[in-house]
Amino acid sequence: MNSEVMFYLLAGMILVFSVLTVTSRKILRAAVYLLFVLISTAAIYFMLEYTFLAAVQLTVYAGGIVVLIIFSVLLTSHISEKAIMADRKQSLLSALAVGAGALLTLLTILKFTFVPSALPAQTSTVTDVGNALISYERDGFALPFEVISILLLAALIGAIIVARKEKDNAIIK
Amino acid sequence: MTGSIPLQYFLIISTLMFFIGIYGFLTRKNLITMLMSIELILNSVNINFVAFNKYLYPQNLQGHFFTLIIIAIAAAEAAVAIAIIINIYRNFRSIDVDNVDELKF
Amino acid sequence: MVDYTYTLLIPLIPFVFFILIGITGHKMKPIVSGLIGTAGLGIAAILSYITAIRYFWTDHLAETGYKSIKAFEVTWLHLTDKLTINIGALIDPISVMMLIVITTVSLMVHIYSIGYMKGERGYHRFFAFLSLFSFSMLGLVLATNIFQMYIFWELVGVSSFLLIGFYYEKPSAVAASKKAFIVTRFADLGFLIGILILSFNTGTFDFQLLTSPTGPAITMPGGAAFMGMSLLTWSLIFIFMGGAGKSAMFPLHVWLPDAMEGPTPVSALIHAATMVVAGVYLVARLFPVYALGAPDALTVVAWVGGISSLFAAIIACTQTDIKRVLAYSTMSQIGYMMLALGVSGYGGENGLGFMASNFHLFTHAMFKALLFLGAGAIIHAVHSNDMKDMGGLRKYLPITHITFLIACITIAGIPPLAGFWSKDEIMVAAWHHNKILFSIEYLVAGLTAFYMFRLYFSIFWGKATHYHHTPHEAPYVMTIPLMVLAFGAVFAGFLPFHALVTSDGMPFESHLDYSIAIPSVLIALFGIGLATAMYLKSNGLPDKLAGIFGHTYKWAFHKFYMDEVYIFVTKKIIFRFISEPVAWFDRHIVDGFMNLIARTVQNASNLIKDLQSGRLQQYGYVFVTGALALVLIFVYLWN
Amino acid sequence: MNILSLFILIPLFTIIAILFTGNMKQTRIVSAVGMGIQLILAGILVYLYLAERNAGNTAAMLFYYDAVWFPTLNIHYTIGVDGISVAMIALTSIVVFAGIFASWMVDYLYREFFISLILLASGVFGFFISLDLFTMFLFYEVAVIPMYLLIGLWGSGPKEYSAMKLTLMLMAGSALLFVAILGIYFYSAPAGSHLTFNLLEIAKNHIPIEMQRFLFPFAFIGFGVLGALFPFHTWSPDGHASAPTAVSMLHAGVLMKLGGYGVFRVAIYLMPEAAHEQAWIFLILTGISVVYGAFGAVVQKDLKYINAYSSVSHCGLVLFAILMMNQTAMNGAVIQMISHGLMTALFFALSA
Repeated sequence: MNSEVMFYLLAGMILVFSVLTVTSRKILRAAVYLLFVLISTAAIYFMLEYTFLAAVQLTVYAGGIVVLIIFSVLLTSHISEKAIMADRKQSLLSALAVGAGALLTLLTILKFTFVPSALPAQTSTVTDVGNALISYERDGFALPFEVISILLLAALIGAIIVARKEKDNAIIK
Repeated sequence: MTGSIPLQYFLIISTLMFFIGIYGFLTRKNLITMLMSIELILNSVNINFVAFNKYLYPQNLQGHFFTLIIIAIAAAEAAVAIAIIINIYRNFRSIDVDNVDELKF
Repeated sequence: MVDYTYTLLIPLIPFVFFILIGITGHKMKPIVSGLIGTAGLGIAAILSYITAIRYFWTDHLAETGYKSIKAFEVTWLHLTDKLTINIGALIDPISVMMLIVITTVSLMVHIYSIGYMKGERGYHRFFAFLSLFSFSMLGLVLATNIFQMYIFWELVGVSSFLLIGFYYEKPSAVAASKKAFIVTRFADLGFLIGILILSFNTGTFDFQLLTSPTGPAITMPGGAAFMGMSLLTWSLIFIFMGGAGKSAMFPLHVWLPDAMEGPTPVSALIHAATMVVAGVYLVARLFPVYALGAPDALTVVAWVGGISSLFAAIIACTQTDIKRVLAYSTMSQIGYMMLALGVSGYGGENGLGFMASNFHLFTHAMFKALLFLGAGAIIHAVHSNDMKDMGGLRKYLPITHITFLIACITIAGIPPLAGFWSKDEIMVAAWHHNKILFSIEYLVAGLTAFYMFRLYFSIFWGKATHYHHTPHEAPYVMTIPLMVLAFGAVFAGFLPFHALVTSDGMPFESHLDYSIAIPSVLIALFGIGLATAMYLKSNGLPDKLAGIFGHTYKWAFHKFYMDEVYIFVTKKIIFRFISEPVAWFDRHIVDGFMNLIARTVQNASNLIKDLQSGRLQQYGYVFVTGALALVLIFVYLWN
Repeated sequence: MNILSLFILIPLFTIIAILFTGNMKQTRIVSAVGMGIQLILAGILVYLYLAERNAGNTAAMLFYYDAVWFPTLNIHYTIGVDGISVAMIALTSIVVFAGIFASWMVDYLYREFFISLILLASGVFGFFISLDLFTMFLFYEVAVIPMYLLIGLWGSGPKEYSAMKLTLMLMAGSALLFVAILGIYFYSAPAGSHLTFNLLEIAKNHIPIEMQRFLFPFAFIGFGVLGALFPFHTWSPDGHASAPTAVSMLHAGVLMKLGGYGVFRVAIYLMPEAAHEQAWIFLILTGISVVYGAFGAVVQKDLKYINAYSSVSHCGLVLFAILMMNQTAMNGAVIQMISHGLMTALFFALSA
């Protein structure tokens, strides 16, 4: 009972703040709403007993990315600046398409009967996660781990190169 | 802890969040807010993965790790995207997506 | 069989010299290139004389009739087992005679040119071209088959083109050479068609096979193929068209007067003695086929010859440019030769016309070359082509005067000079065949005497015009050829042609027919007398006469407006009504259609390029709706 | 080493050598030497060919060599020559050699110019020696593509327009050709056996007549575009007029012969029955080409246009002769190709 209330609360928060994120005319505020959405998601992960994931969600997503976004907002626009919204026609068309899509997906989801598994759940303690990440046996994720680390490295270098102030503007006109 | 909440509920939330994100992507003119919409989309996908993992295949952690990796990718993507946005801002003095239409023919 | 392989050298030597002078000529002193060219022709001439002497006299071929001998032959192009094109040298009476004519005249012209061309730019070029021309002409007469003849025929055309256009800085020379080339080339189209019809039906190009009375050409099935004439007749008429083009027969003669833009020695060589008689040679070469296979074609030849001779003689009476007078006179004389061939039969006495034609060709080469070279000497002295600028030159140019007079008498047909004998034979042949043609020839004989002496008196008599500097006799290098040719013009008539060059190789006896010879001489004398009366001293007679003839005179003076007719047909009709529409069609319809396709594609892509607007959100929108549509289709509607 | 492969290798080595040249003079000399060697090689080839034939070797193709380079689709590098190819190779090497000298004075991007020119030449050589349809087509494209650069960069007048037009039309021709080649490939062998691109083998296994009827127009028109077949000739006047001298020479002298050669080697040789049936259509078109080109040439004011139209006329004659499908006409076509190649090249060299 408790958990259901909790879930409805979180779900409500996620939906409301999502809508606010995409509709708020003040960008900084939108970023804060996004933060709330992400924290609520983390809460859902806690509910599902994936504690490590929830922690990552909080630190990387809520902590890292949102801060990054807020910084960039501050760098590129004034706080008081109001975002220009799309014109009525575009909004309407997008809402229509999105509504139809949502309807279609929801219909599909509700029509399908999922059979919950009765198997005992694998624990996901930090130890488990750590072991799985460096294991290359079945249920091991060493390769994706390596790949993602290279990706991160590449993104790091890429971000630096792209954002660097060009001394000579020969390449990027 | 999940008690009697059916899987569908999670899916409904994630679906709605996903489409809200898409709506934002389609209507926001500011590149940063578009980026935020994308984060919403990614997040909704994460919820899906986690919920499926929990309900349908609790015996292993595939969905869990997928989510983990997606978060990592999202971080990388955000970093690069913001770098690009800042660069665009430098060149165009604007991050309005309508002004950045060099992509055409 | 007697070995004549060395005759191959006769054309080859000029060819080698052509390449030698052409490539290295600009490095040597001009005179050296002239001497080398002359030496080459000298060797060729000596070889030709040896050949002639051997063929006609020392090898005793006469007993069985002069057979044609293939001195040399190789397969040049092996197209299929049935169709091969050969190259070789054919020795028979007419080719030997032509060798003599060509090498003699060419040698004289070479010697003459050493003096005449002195100081000209492109001296070595001139001699290179002369050698090329001699090579082509010799190759033409030695051809063993009609295709080889065609090849050399075109080479002759090319070298003639080069020589007429020798002064290529003069627009008139360029125009003249172009005209000569195009007109003769057009005629050669007929020649080619004729060759194709003939060889397609007979399966051979070879002259010996074609002209053999039992060969495939003559025995080719007759019967009406087209417009009531057999295939053979048509092919021979087409071949004659080529001959008529080269020989400047009416109506393909328009290039010859203009061709006088070339240097005078060239006119003497090409447009008097050698190239222009190629048409006669061609008909003579195929004569058995004409005579035995297609008498209708021969009639065409006779009439074209007759009309041309009259036509040209009338025009010649009105022209004032001395070279043009000579050019029309050449045309007229070649008309005689054609006519003689046309009225001839085959074999023995019947072949009188054939013999006469070749005889006249021979003598005409001598005296016409002489006339042209003499004209060259006069032009050299006076620096003008126009009769009006001349007069009283006999005092200044004694040698030229004498030789020119000899040539005039010869061409007028006064015995015992060469022209009389050959012309008389033609008259006799014409008399036996067709009285109308015969009377035309009588008229032409009178006209010839008249215009030649008009020319002679206008140049050498009458009042002396005031010259810028005193005209002086040409150097010996130029007068010696005149004297040699004058010697030929006087004595060539005594050659026993009826014993040497006959239609079937068998010698026959010919007699002087006084009933024909005397009137013709009288007519010639009348012509001379008239010319003397009109032109010996300048008086008002010529103008009065011109007034009497009125329009006829005007028409003749304008050459019967033949050039204008040609221009009208080509420019106003063919160009305007065929070529220009075709060109327009190509640029606007065919090309326009391609451009239309291009423009349509471009417009279509302009229409759809908005899809590629560069707007991220539009792409996103399309992406989302597209994905939704796909989901809808594949998940809900497919089954 | 097969002598024929040298005809592709020497241009390639020349191109590599040009890359290392320092100045214009060296580039010219390297190109001239390379193509000079090619010319000598062509002379040797003619000699060897005649020697072989005189020795009584009556094989359809001499100097035959075969190697697989793409086994999945059975694409071979098959080369060999008969008399026609030898004649064409000799013609090409003469024209290319002369073309190098005709472009002696090119100074704008000279290295690239000579590389493109020689690349074009290597494509032409490759085309003439190939006996594998696919390889042949490959070389054909290698020959066509540098053309665009050569006209578009070093041409004169409306060069971009001409280059684009030429390339688009030839590419359209190639598209048709590709359909034909694929069609031939799929019917190259009886059902169940291994499909092949080899010309000689395809000729042995007859393509079904229904397919021939369908494919013959594709093959004929595909090559006919290059052979200036009416009404697909309109790239020719503009292209020739805009191209630099050497390229006009090569194009009119050699590349247009590719059309005639291709029609003979692919369309007529592989699909004789359809050729007999449909010859009349193309005889009409080529007949129009001949007369039409000649009349079109008469009123042109530009020397290069005159020559281009006369090329249309002459190439029409070649195609016409090939369509006659007999030995004599074929000989005539080959001789006409050679004479037209030499004289047009000379004409373009002079009118530049």
